Amino acid sequence: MEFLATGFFEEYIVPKFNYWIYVILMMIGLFAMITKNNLIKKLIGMAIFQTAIILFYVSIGVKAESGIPILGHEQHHAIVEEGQPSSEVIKKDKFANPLPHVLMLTAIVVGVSTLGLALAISQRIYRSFDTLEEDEILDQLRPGGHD
Amino acid sequence: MKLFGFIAVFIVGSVLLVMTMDFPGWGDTSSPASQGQVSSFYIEETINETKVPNMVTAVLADFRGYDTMFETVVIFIAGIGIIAVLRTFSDHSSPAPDEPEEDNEGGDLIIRSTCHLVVPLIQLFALYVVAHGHHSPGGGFQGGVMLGTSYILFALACGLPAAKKRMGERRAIIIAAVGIIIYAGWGVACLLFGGNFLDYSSLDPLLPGDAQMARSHSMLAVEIGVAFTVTAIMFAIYSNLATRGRLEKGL
Amino acid sequence: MTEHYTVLILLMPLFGALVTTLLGRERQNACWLTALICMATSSLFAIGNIGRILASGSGELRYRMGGWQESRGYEVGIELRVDMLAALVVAMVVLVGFVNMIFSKTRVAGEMKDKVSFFYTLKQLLIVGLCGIVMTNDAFNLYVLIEITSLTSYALIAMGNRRAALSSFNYVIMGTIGASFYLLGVGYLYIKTGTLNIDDISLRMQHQYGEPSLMIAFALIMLGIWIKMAFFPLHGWLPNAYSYAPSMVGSFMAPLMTKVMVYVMLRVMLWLFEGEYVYSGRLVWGELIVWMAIIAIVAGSFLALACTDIKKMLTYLIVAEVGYMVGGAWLADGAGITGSMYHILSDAAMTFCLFLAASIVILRTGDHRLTAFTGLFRRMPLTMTGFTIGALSMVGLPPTCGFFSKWYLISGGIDVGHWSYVAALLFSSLVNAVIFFRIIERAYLGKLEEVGNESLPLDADGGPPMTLDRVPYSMLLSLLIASGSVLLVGIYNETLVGWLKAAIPSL
Amino acid sequence: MIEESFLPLITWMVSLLAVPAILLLRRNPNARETSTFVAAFAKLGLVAAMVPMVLDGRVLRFSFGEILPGIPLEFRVDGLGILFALVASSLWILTTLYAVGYMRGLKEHDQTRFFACFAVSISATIGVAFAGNLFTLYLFYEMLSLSTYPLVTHHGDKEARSGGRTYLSHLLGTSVAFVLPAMIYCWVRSGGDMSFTDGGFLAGKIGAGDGLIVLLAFTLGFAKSGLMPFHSWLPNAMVAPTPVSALLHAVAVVKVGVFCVIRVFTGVFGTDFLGELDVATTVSWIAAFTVITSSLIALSQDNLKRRLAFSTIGQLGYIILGVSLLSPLGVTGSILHIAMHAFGKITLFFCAGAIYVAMHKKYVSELVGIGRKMPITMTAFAIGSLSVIGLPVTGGLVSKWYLVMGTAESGQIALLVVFLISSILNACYFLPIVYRAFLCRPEESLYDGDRQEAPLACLVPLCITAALSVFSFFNPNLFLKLAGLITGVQY
Repeated sequence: MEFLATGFFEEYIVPKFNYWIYVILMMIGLFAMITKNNLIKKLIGMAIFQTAIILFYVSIGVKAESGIPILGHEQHHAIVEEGQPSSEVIKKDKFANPLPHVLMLTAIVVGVSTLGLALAISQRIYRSFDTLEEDEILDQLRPGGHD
Repeated sequence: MKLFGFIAVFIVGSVLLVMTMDFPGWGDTSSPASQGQVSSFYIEETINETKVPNMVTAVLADFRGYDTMFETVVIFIAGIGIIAVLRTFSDHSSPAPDEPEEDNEGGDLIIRSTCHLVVPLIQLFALYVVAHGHHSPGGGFQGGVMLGTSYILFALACGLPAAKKRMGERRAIIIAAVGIIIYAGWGVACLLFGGNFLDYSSLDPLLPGDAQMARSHSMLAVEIGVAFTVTAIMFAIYSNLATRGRLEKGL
Repeated sequence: MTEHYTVLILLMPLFGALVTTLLGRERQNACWLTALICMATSSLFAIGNIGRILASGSGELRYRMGGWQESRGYEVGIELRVDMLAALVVAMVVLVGFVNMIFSKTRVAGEMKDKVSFFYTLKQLLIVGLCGIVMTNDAFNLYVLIEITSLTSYALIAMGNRRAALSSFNYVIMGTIGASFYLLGVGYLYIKTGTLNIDDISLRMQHQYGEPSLMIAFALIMLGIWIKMAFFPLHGWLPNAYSYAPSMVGSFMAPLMTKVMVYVMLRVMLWLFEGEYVYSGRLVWGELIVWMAIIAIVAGSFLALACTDIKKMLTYLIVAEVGYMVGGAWLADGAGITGSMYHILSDAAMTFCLFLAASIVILRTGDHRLTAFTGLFRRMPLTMTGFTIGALSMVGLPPTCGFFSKWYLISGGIDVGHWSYVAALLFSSLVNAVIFFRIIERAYLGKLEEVGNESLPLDADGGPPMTLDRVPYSMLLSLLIASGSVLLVGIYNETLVGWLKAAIPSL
Repeated sequence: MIEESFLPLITWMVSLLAVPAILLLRRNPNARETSTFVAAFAKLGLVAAMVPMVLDGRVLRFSFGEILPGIPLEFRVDGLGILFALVASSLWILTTLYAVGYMRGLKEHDQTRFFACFAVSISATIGVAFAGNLFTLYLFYEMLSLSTYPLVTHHGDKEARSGGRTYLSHLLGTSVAFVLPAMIYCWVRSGGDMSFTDGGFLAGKIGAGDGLIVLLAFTLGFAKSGLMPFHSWLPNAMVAPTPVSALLHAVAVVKVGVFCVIRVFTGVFGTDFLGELDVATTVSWIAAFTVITSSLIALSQDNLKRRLAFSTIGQLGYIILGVSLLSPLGVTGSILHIAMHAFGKITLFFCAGAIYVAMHKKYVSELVGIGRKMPITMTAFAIGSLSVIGLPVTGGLVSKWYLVMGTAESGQIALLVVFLISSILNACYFLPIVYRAFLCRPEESLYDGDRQEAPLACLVPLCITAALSVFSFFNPNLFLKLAGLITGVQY
């Protein structure tokens, strides 16, 4: 406890809380994917899992005291209309890193698509087996062997 | 199983946590990701290279436009895949629906009226989001999703048959494909004008303004393509999932 | 014009997919023709690309999307990078796609019913994804393309029967975990380097090797890729998914998916990270992974031996073959790496050949057990010839490609003195010999009366013209092309290996 | 002196080219057999044409181009190779003639397949004989295993299936498990060169411990040589029709096995280098064990073909024993024995087949008194037996003479005893057959009535081979000269 009181908390948890959150979320998702019996619950786990990674990426892009990576009207005007050099007008530290946002836009899209497709597949499974519980499905498959 | 799963998850989690300790902290301005040349380039040079103030849009649609094209393809695949997996075409079994097909947009009057009121607004705003994506937060995905939602809302309020009249299945698929054709076709146009694939600046002769402006305009074009696909696929996903692929009354 | 071949390889199937979508599900033949033409042109571009690399001095082609030239010392856009290995793998992908397209012609209506156009669309998009994976030089773009291939294959597999849907669901779960691990690993690398271009990451990592986060990033990426390639303990999703999938899908994905992921693994090991880093910890985990590969080989072989279902048996053999390649890659030896690179090509050829033959046999006899083969040499001589060539290659007899890939892999094992790996390869050869000669003996000497199986479902519908084997010409043609390629890849192994060797960065 | 030539290629191709002809002419058996004969005579002619060139000290070479880095697929015709090719191709003609008589006499099914596979097997045999490097050797070795499988399982019944299973599992299994890694090991150690050279390409590149393992891997891996413990495929392969047993399991296949072993000794390691390593004695003792054990087993076999098979295993043991002595005379003896044993043993098999065709008898115990019924056949049988035992006036004596001389030269007295014992055993399992066939008392005889020989097509070949056996006793010069090209022993 002594150890925790002196520095561990300040050094490893407070400034890096984003990693803690993402890891915990991710593990919740992974746990659900591995252990849940219901297919939909597995998918919920999958969604949490993917979201955790998105959270991780977005937190990379955070920069203290910076704003959204869109030029203000004045800056835009100054560069495009008045021809001032961009390196003078733009304060690098005032803008967040745009790249993680772009990447995560893609990852979100991928996540949504995967989820949609997985839901469709689970509906398909429900149509054939009349259940979404994995053990019941396996029970149905067992005696028949091949179909 | 649960115990095993918990142990596995716990181990993975602790390893991940321990190993993140040499990462930069929250909001660290000096981290390689924030200070890296690439990030600085995007922040400082985007405006010079593309005349687009929204860096996210510029990175999305131009610097990493190739990625975004495939992102659109992912959406497209999701739509086509869901139809392929779930859809049951019962062309012959029940040609006649249960009740006569009228322009009977069922449901409650209040809901219907509200919907008729709201949908145009949503769509208008969606178009704004698509078109103004260069200057403010927005773009093809966001706008497309809103457009798609407007159809979904319509289907919820007035029933799927009514919505299908506006956005039938075949039409949705065509619109989705056309969206990617716009995107990839724009890239091929760049090829034809002598640039690399998706090198919008080579379209300079075709578009008003200089080469940088050509990039800016082209971004709008591809964003429109994205919006097409997203709109159509959003609705297709909804209608298939909601009716278990039968595309009948459903929700 | 020639410099655009690289991207045109991708664009042909992409536009093909879109056009088949527009054609709609009524125009099945038009869909097929479109797909075929697009794959054919794509194959031409891929072959042209090989020629261009041979002609170029540097041995690699770079293609910058959006024309964002590298004038600043770092990449801001996305870059395609095609070296000889990539060019060969891409050519393999599109050629397999092309031949499989020929194969699909007559069966697609039967298996896909009224979803033919969707099938062609998804299949072509799958090819787009695979080609993109092989050629891209951007770590994140790789992720997007991996997801494209995954999503298409989830959908394609789920188009089969109800068991296919279930195995597709498991594949979704495993595949997502794999891809997410990969994405996470890339995120770690991005944190440490601030870039996504593989060459740039590699350059910037050089002075940071040894940091634990890089190690964990490497481990995460590897784990993700291993799930995707069905490396032994992580292989659970593969056998069901590939064996219950519709036959045209299975015969297409089985040869390509795992092989392309092996390519990605090599790419990560040798280009993203460096051989020096990856193998420096050899005693700690390089050795361990070779042992895992050995277990994969042995386990895959045993599981295959125990199967009575022909397709499932083949899928377990894929698991064993993945073990070959992983082991070869981790031997930390030039010959071993060359061997696994060459094995990517040769394994694709022979798996393709075997899957096509198995599909034809299953279609013809309506039986997916090994007993279906009884007496087939007399009834289907050409099909069985094709099957036998593929089988001999699996066993590893010259001059089939399976022999030569084993040659290089074993010589790698001997080079570094890893005798247990050599023994595992030989063991798996022997098990394969047992497996396949069991089938061939049955096909050659078995009497039909023993199984009493004279059902010939294909005769019933009487539709397409039949050959000697009473299967459609298109199927037989594609099988013969595949078995021919098994021999060609074998006979020209020296050329191929010479090209591949040039592509390996020095260790 | 090496010179490029297409002759080896053509020689190899001739029988392969006969295959399409055989398949096309399947409706017309006479034309089909004619094409086989044409190919067989062409092949013998080509081989004979090469003999003088080889005797001149020239080595004919043909390369298909490189297959593996540094390893071309190439033919290289030297004394050893041409000797083997000569034996195989001359006996092919006789066997074909015999096969026609046998197969038609028994009205066998699937004769087209039979002759086609036969032609492929001969091609593979010639390929092995002419192989210029280890890889080429291996390629044709495997080709031979596969192409003889349909011949072994020709009858297609349960027995044939299990025989075929043993056949393939032994031959393929050992070659993949032992030869392949040994070959790759040689490739890695020798720096990518695998051409057979006089001193051995591996000479000086390998230590004694590794050398022993590689040598054992090769000698056991080339299981066609019938060395124990991987010999059991041979007796099991006797389910095949007799022409197959005759040509393949007395001449082509088994001789390919020992030929490969000789190549390994002379071309891969080099006898001198093996002498330095001092590892060949292990092989000698395995061979000696094989010789004695197989002879003892042969004594107990009642099935004539199985008895011949075990006798073959013993004789193959001689050849390997001879070469493992590493003395020039011993190697000469081994090479000669390839030819001499071939003539003798094929005669015996032909006889066994002839008896089966004419009388449908398979067992030794049924042959009492048969000499009166089939005097020509049994006379030939007697000559063949003498040759295999190594008694005058047959070629068997010549080769055995050299083998014994070689043993004496190398000073291995114990092995000399092995030769002695095994010769006595050979006599024990052959001479009683001959004795009882001719000299039994009339009331013991199982046969009566007139003479009833097998068809002429069966009879003629066995007479010719018996004659060859005798002829080679009086004039072994050609074989001695060819062997001398390898071993340096002059006459």
